[in-house]
Parts: sequence; C-alpha cells; structure tokens
Amino acid sequence: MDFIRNFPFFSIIICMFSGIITSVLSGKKARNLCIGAVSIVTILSACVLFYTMQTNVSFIYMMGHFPAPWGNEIRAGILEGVLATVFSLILLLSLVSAYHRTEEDIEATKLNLFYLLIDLLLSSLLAIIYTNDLFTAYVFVEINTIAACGLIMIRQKGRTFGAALRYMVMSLIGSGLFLIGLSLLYTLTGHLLMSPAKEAMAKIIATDSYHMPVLIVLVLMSIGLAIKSGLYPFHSWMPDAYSYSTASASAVLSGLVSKAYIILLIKIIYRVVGIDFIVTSKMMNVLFVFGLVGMIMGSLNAILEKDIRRMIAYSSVAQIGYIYMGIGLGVEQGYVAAVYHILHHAATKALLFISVVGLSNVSGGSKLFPDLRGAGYRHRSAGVAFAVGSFSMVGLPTLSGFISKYLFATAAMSASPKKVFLTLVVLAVSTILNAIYFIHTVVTIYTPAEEEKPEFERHHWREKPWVAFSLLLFIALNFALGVFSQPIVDLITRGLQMFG
Amino acid sequence: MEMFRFMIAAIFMFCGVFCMASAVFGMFRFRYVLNRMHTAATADTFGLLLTMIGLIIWKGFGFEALKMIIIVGFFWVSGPVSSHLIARMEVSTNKKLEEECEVKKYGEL
Amino acid sequence: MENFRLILLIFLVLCALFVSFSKNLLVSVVIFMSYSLIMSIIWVLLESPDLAITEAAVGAGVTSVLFFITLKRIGAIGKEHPDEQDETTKEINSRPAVKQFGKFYKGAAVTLGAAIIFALLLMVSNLPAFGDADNPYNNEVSERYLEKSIEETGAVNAVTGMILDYRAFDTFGESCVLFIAAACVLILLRDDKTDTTAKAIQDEKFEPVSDTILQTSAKILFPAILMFGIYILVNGHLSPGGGFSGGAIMGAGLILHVNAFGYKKTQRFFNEKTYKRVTVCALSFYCIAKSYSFFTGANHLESHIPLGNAGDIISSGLILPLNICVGLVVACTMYAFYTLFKKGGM
Amino acid sequence: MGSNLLVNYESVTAVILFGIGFTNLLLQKNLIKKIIGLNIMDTAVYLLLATQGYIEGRMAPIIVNGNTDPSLYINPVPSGLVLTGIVVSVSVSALMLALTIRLYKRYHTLNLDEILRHIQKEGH
Repeated sequence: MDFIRNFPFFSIIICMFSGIITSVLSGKKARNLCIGAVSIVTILSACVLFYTMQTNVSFIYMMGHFPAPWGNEIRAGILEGVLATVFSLILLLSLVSAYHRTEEDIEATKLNLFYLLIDLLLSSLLAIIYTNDLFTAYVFVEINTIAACGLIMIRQKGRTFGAALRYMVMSLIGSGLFLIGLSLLYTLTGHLLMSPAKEAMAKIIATDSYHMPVLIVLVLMSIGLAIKSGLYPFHSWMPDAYSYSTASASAVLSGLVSKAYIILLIKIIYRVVGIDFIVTSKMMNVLFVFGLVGMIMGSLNAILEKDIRRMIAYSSVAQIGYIYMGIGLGVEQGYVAAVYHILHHAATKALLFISVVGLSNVSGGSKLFPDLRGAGYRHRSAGVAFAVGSFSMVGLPTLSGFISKYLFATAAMSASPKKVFLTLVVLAVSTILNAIYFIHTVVTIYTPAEEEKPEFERHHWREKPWVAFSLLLFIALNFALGVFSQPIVDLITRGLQMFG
Repeated sequence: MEMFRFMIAAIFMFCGVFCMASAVFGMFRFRYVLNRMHTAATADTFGLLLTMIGLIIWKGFGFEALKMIIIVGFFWVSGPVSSHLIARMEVSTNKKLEEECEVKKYGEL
Repeated sequence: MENFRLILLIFLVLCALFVSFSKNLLVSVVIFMSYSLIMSIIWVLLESPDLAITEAAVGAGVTSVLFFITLKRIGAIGKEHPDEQDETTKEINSRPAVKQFGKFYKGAAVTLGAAIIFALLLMVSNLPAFGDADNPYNNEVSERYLEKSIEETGAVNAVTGMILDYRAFDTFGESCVLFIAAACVLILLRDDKTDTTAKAIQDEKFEPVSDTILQTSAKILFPAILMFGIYILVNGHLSPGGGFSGGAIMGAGLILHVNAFGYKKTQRFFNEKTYKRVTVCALSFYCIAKSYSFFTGANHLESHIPLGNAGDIISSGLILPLNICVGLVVACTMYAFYTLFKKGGM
Repeated sequence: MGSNLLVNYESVTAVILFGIGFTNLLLQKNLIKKIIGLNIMDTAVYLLLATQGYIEGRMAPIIVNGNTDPSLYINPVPSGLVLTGIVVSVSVSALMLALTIRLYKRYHTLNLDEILRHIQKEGH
C-alpha cells in the first residue's frame, strides 16, 4: 500500500485543519495559511492524478479499521484526480487574483472568517469528489451549502442577505429531497456505501420487485441535486447569489460549488444504479428536456440583462443546462462531454467573474454597460482576460468551448434519433444567443469612450503583479484546456470506465 | 400484596393527572394573565408530585425511583421560579395593571 | 403501546397544521416547541433513546431558545423604528397583477406539495412492512454493529460505537457543520464596528435585571445542570447520550448562568477568548485523533489505543475523549449562539 | 396503492409531515414560519429514517450485560444517521435565524416578497 494512496485523505484533512486554525488567526496570516493549504492540496491532487494514470486503477481508501459495508471509505480514480486538481487550481487562482477586492469588501476583523469558509468549502468539495458513501456525501453537501451561503453574505450588504436567504431556502429544499431519497434508498438496499448498494440494487432491478419505489427514489435524488445545482426551472436564486457576492466568492460559487452536486449525481448514476437501468427508466429524458429549455432561456435572460455580472450569472444557467443535456443523452460519450463541459465551465466562468471585477474597478465601480465602455484600454490584463473568456464561451476553435460543443454534437449522434435532432438545433441556437451577448460586451469594453471621465484611473499591472500573474495563469489554463483537449478527453473516458 | 400496591399507585397517578387537567381547565377559565399563571403553576407542580409518587410506588424502590425523586426536586425548584419570572415580566410591562387587579403600594403592605 | 403511538402521531400532524395556519408568531413558536417535545417522546417509543435526549436537548431546548430571542430582537428593533412599511409596498400588494400572481404562486406551491405527498405515499405503501425483522435493512451490516461493537470499539452503546468508530467520517463532518454554522453566525451578528465606549454603554443595557429569587435558584440549578450534562457526556459510550446532547445541556446551563448572574460574572470564566481557544483546541484534537485512527486503519497499522474492559467509564479507546471534545464544542457553540443572538458579542 | 399503506402508519405520518413542511417552506411569506416549516420537514425525514430501524418487540441498541445476540436489539444504523441529522438542522436553523435578524434590521419587514422588492428597487 504505497504512500501516495494517502494523498486524497491528506488533502481533505489539510483543508479541514487549516480551516480550524484560521478561526484564531488574524486576516493576513489567515490568507497566507489558506493560500498555502490550497497550493499543497493542488500538488497532492496532481500526484494522485499521475499515480492513478500510471497504475490505471481506482483504489479504495478505508477510513478507519473496518472494510467496506461496515466502515466508511473514499475512492480515488483518474476522474477524481482530474476533477480535484482542476478544482483546487481554479480555487487557488481565483483567490490570488482577487484578494485585494476581497480585502476592500469585507471588514478587517472578519477577513479570517472568509478564509475559514474557503478552506471548509474546498475540503467539502474534495470529500464530495472522493467519497464512496451516500450519507457522508449528504453531510459534506450540507457543509458545502452553509459555506456557500456564508460566502454570499460576507459582504454584509442588504441585498447579499436577501440573496443568501433565497439561496439557503432553495438549497435546503434540494437537500431535503436528496435526504428523503437517500433514506428511502437505504430502506430498499440496506446499504449506505455505494458498492454494496449497487449489488443490492442490481438484485432489486433483476427481480423487479420494487419497480415504483426505485423510480421515485431516483426522481427525488436527481430533482434534489438539480435544485441545488441551479437547473433551469429552479434557477431563481442563481443571478442574485452570483452577482452580489465578492469577486473570488462568485468565481468559486459559479465555477465549483454547483458542479460538485452534478458530480455527485453522475456518481450516483454510475455507482449506485448503473447506466443501463438509467436508460430504460426514461427519467433521464426529464433532465434532458430541462437542460434544453435551460440552455435557451438562460441565454435569452442574459441578453436582456443590463448589469454585466447578472448577465454572466444567467449565462451560468445556460451552461448548467448544457451539462444536464449531456447527462440526459444517456450515452457514454454524453457523460464524457458533460464532465469536459464541467471543467471548461469552471475555468471560463471563474475567469469571467474575476476579469469583470478588474473592469468595474477602473470604471468607477459601476457594472452597467455605458460606464464600462473603453474599460479594456484602462485595465489591459482584465480586458484581455474577459475577451478570452467570452471567446471560449462562444466557442472559438482553439479554446475549450469549441471542444465541448463538438463533444456534445458527436455524443448526440449516437443517442436516439429524436434526441439527435433536438440537441443539434438547440446547440446551434444557444451558441448564436451566446455569441450575441458575449461579443456585444467585448465590443463595448473595447470601443474607446468619447469623453474620458476624469475619475476613471488607468490601471498599470506593475501596481499589483500578483493579480496580473494569476490572470495570465487563468488565461493559460483556458488555452491548455482547449489545446491539449485530446489527452484530457482520453483521461476522462478512462476515468469514467473505471468510475463504475 | 401486589394488587394493593398497584391500587395505591393508581390512585396517586389519577389524582396527579386530575390536577394537571384542572390546570388546563384553569388556563381557559380565567381571563387575566396573572390568574391563569397562578392556576397553571400551582396545579402543575402539585400534579407532578402526585404522579411521580404514584410511579415510585408502582416501580418499587430502586434506581429509577431515585431518578424520579431527583426529577421532582429539579422541577420543584425550576417550575415556580419560571412562573415567578413570567409574572414579574407581566407586572413590569403591563401599563394598565390597576384595572386588572388591585395593587397595594409598597408602603401599605 | 400501539394506539398510544398513533395518538402521538395524530397530535404531531395537528401541531404541524396549527403552526402553519396560526397568525401570531409567538403562538406558532410555542406550538413548534411542543412539536419537538412530542417528537422526542416518539423517539423513546421507537426504542432509540439517543435520539430522544438529543432531540429534547438540542431540538426542543436550544432551537426554541433561539426562536424566542429572534422574536425578542425583532420586537426590540421594531419598537425603535415603528413600522416603516411605506405606502408603495401596500399599494403594490393590492395591484391586481401581484394579487393574481400571489394566487397562482399559492396554487402552484400547494399542487407541488400535494404531488410530492402523493408520490411519497405511493412509495411508502410499497415499502417493506413496519417493524418486522427480515426487512432488507436488517442485514449483516447492523448485525455486525451489534455483535462486535463491544469487542471492536469497546462501546456498550452500539449507536455511539457506530457513530464514533465505524462511521467516524460522518461525525467528523458533522462537527464541522456546527463549526461552520457558528462561523457564519459570527460573521452576521458580531458587531465589531461600535468603539469601546459605545460598547460599554450597550453592555450595560443588556445586563439582566438581578433578581434574587432567580439567583438563589440558579445557585442550586446551575451545578445540577452542569453535573447532569457532564454525566451524559462522559457516559456517552455506556448509556444513551454522548457528545451532542451532553454539550447542549451544558450550553443550557451556561445560558441559565448568564441570565441569572449577568454577563460580568460569566465573562470572568467564559468570554470570547476562552470560546475561541476551547473550540480550536477541542476541534484540532478531534481532527488529529480521527486522522490518526483513519491513517492507521487504512494502512493496516495496529493502533495502540487500549480499549479497556467494557463496563467502566475509562474504556472504548478514543470514544471517550472524542465525546468530551464534541461536548465542549457543542456547549461553547450553543452558548455563543445565545449571546450573539442576544447581544451581538460574547 | 400498495399493500402496506395502513401497516406502516408511522411512515405515512412522516410523509404527510414532509409535505406540510415542504409547502410551508415554499408557501409561507413570513421568514420565521419558513424556518419552522424547514424544521418540520427535517424532523419528518428523520422520523421516516428512524421508523425503518425499528423492529417490533426488541430493545434499544445498548448491549445489556454483555449478551451480544443481534436478535435482541433494533437496527442501530438509522439512529446514528438521525443523530447527525438533528444537529445539522439545528445549525442550519440558527444560521437562517441570524439572517432573518440582519434582514429585519435592514428592511424592517419579515415578508420575503417585500424584501426582494426592496432589493430590486435598490438596484446594483
């Protein structure tokens, strides 16, 4: 049992421990400890990724002295390694690239509580990615929800409390449904751990004894997780939550937090119920339809928005629709496309939210389009970052957006005929809608403003080298996802094969 | 012998429950807060004592009986004090106290 | 016993309905308190005493105290600024479109609720029968927890053995949920803006009126409550109870102490610094102990913690210290919730 | 309807309470009522979970003087899960109550629709 197998467990415990310690540190020390812990976790996850790539095995790590059906366990494979590495890297970059904005928004005495929330958020994200037990997943989903609600309200303005309360009400409905689905699944299978639950579920499906209960359990769990990840009809909390929170918080929330619940749904589909039963159960078509509607309605709302942050928040609704459409296809490549889109959306959305902060800083803090005119010239790196993010969203070939749209199209080919037609049409329409509002914004920030408002100061990157450096790293990450897409897609397919 | 002990226990418990029922009746019978507080507090405390004595007799002396005595002791200290606090809050906050019940000034006691 | 349970369940549903239809907030909170008490009686009837103590101490006790302080605080704020609901909101509510949307929203919510109840009723009616032994969930997992719990974890109470040893990762996440909720309430309610002089005046305002009757009874009750909490905490692995319920009872004792003797006397032995120190030390010990047992378990190393013989208190390896840590964290957090809600500072 | 509807009447009440709590959480305009609805919903799920563990005529899972024959005791797993769940729902309702206080301090109303209207009026 070589030492590298402990790394997933170490990364969860390091984040938890640094979270506990930050509650007594001051603001600056807490920031350094948090950035140190997150970078160590990134390196550990990268080692787990390389280890699983070499040995091509997904190993089980027993949490405690007792094997599978009795004790708890976490399981790490190639897919978990990829997700953990990309998520912790994006968290690190969004922390570093907007730390000055965080210090302006939050009271000095409560800054360490912000970094406490970030630590526990990362540890719950990793625990959700690695866990092999349903009830542990529920407990860490609760930590994730409370940490996300804390991040939304930490700016302590009137509207952030309203957004946080709406987020909490909707998320608690989602986790209530997930918990009741979980307890009914425990009633049917008698196991909470995913691997023994799969055998019990296979026996139930074979004898077809509880046909109706199994369907209702699946519906409850997926609707609960869909509400939490903001799928179209349940997305009303999303625009407020993402546009009113601080910069790095909104990047982390939109990029990582809603993706954790989708990964949990994919894990339940693969490890508890099995893909073949899913296709026959026609439950996936419901998600497929919600995804399609979300793609269209999200982009339409984004076009009508006047505030740039709310526009990006609505485009997240559309991208979540893409992912659920990928899952709804019910085909192997559909899941590969969905996971690739999770990585693409996490990287691009975080970049967009961070660069918008740079742009609004130099245009008097306002987020409306007329004031942002010419902001690209005043804050060069943020302008370039925003442009790269928008082109990746729209689907420029060398960037990751194009690859994920291509993967969705090929995945749709092998799905059932009526789904092929629907997917291709909606994919095209939604790309055009995306192009409308993203290109429009890029054009506005690069049209030079007629009369230069005096108070818009020009920003020079030497003032804050860290911010420019991390924006550059973010852009490089987007390009890397796009250019090295073939090896990444192979990794995801190998990961999904061993994921079951 | 067994039947006799059970009979006494039953009588005690019945009186205890009757007291508690009278407390509930008193709550709805009276209109003003202090009167309702008076009936509820006294009847509950006494009703609890009777029920507990009934249970102790029924259960026989042992570890559970000791626990029940501790419960009665705890409740007899905390129950009346909490009704005292509520009554004190009522007197200090109610402006129109005189109309409800005649209040002797401190001097005239 | 059968119909006693039925009466309680019907009373439970009635309480839930009354809470949702009662106009007065205070009445609905009091009914909700009785709802939690009935729920803890039902846990006793369902033969799970651990849940009964925890529900009574944490569910009925501390949640209701928090509800009452919120209502008091809202009343206080309301008194300072008489209701500023300006005309526009009243006028908006009466506009036909809003009224119509209100009806639609109410109708949609009721139908959604009815649909979910119907689906779940359909589900429950197909579930295995209540209470018979050979249901799918009474399998080798629960058998092993019962048979081997003394031998492998040393805990006489199989539930605590399962929580703190077999499935310890859940309870580890669990205490982090409490820790992060306390951090969020700190963010919201701790006001650091007022400078020291204003804070002194404000502290004076919140000092409770010293009432000799309450103080003498608190002198008797506070030690009794604290001893009872410590008894439940320390006997977590022998009798029902454990870290959560014992900690909540000790937290309730601290709340009684603050109300009886005022903040000045309590701050002598419990203020913001001790709160931070106790929670951080308890949680980091919990973290280290748990990662030690996970690490030794996963790498099949032999963990040299003696389990002691089953009956006495110092037994069952790590479970006793872990229970004490969880108890301390829960006691400090419940007290912190109370003072933050009431005064916005320790 | 299946065969066991009247047999497991605990689970039926749990489901009805879940429905009441769920509609309360969605329907109520007052924030305090929403939080009470949330608590009712959570306790209903825990009631459903704990009824699965109960076995007729068996004792609580505390091993009595060393006799560890499993057919004497009920299933300890659900009570372990519900113990964790109760503390989760207490921490969540404490957080939501704190949010309600701050919202009331800012907007002087407990009605969520009015709060959202104030926020929209406030703009960005």
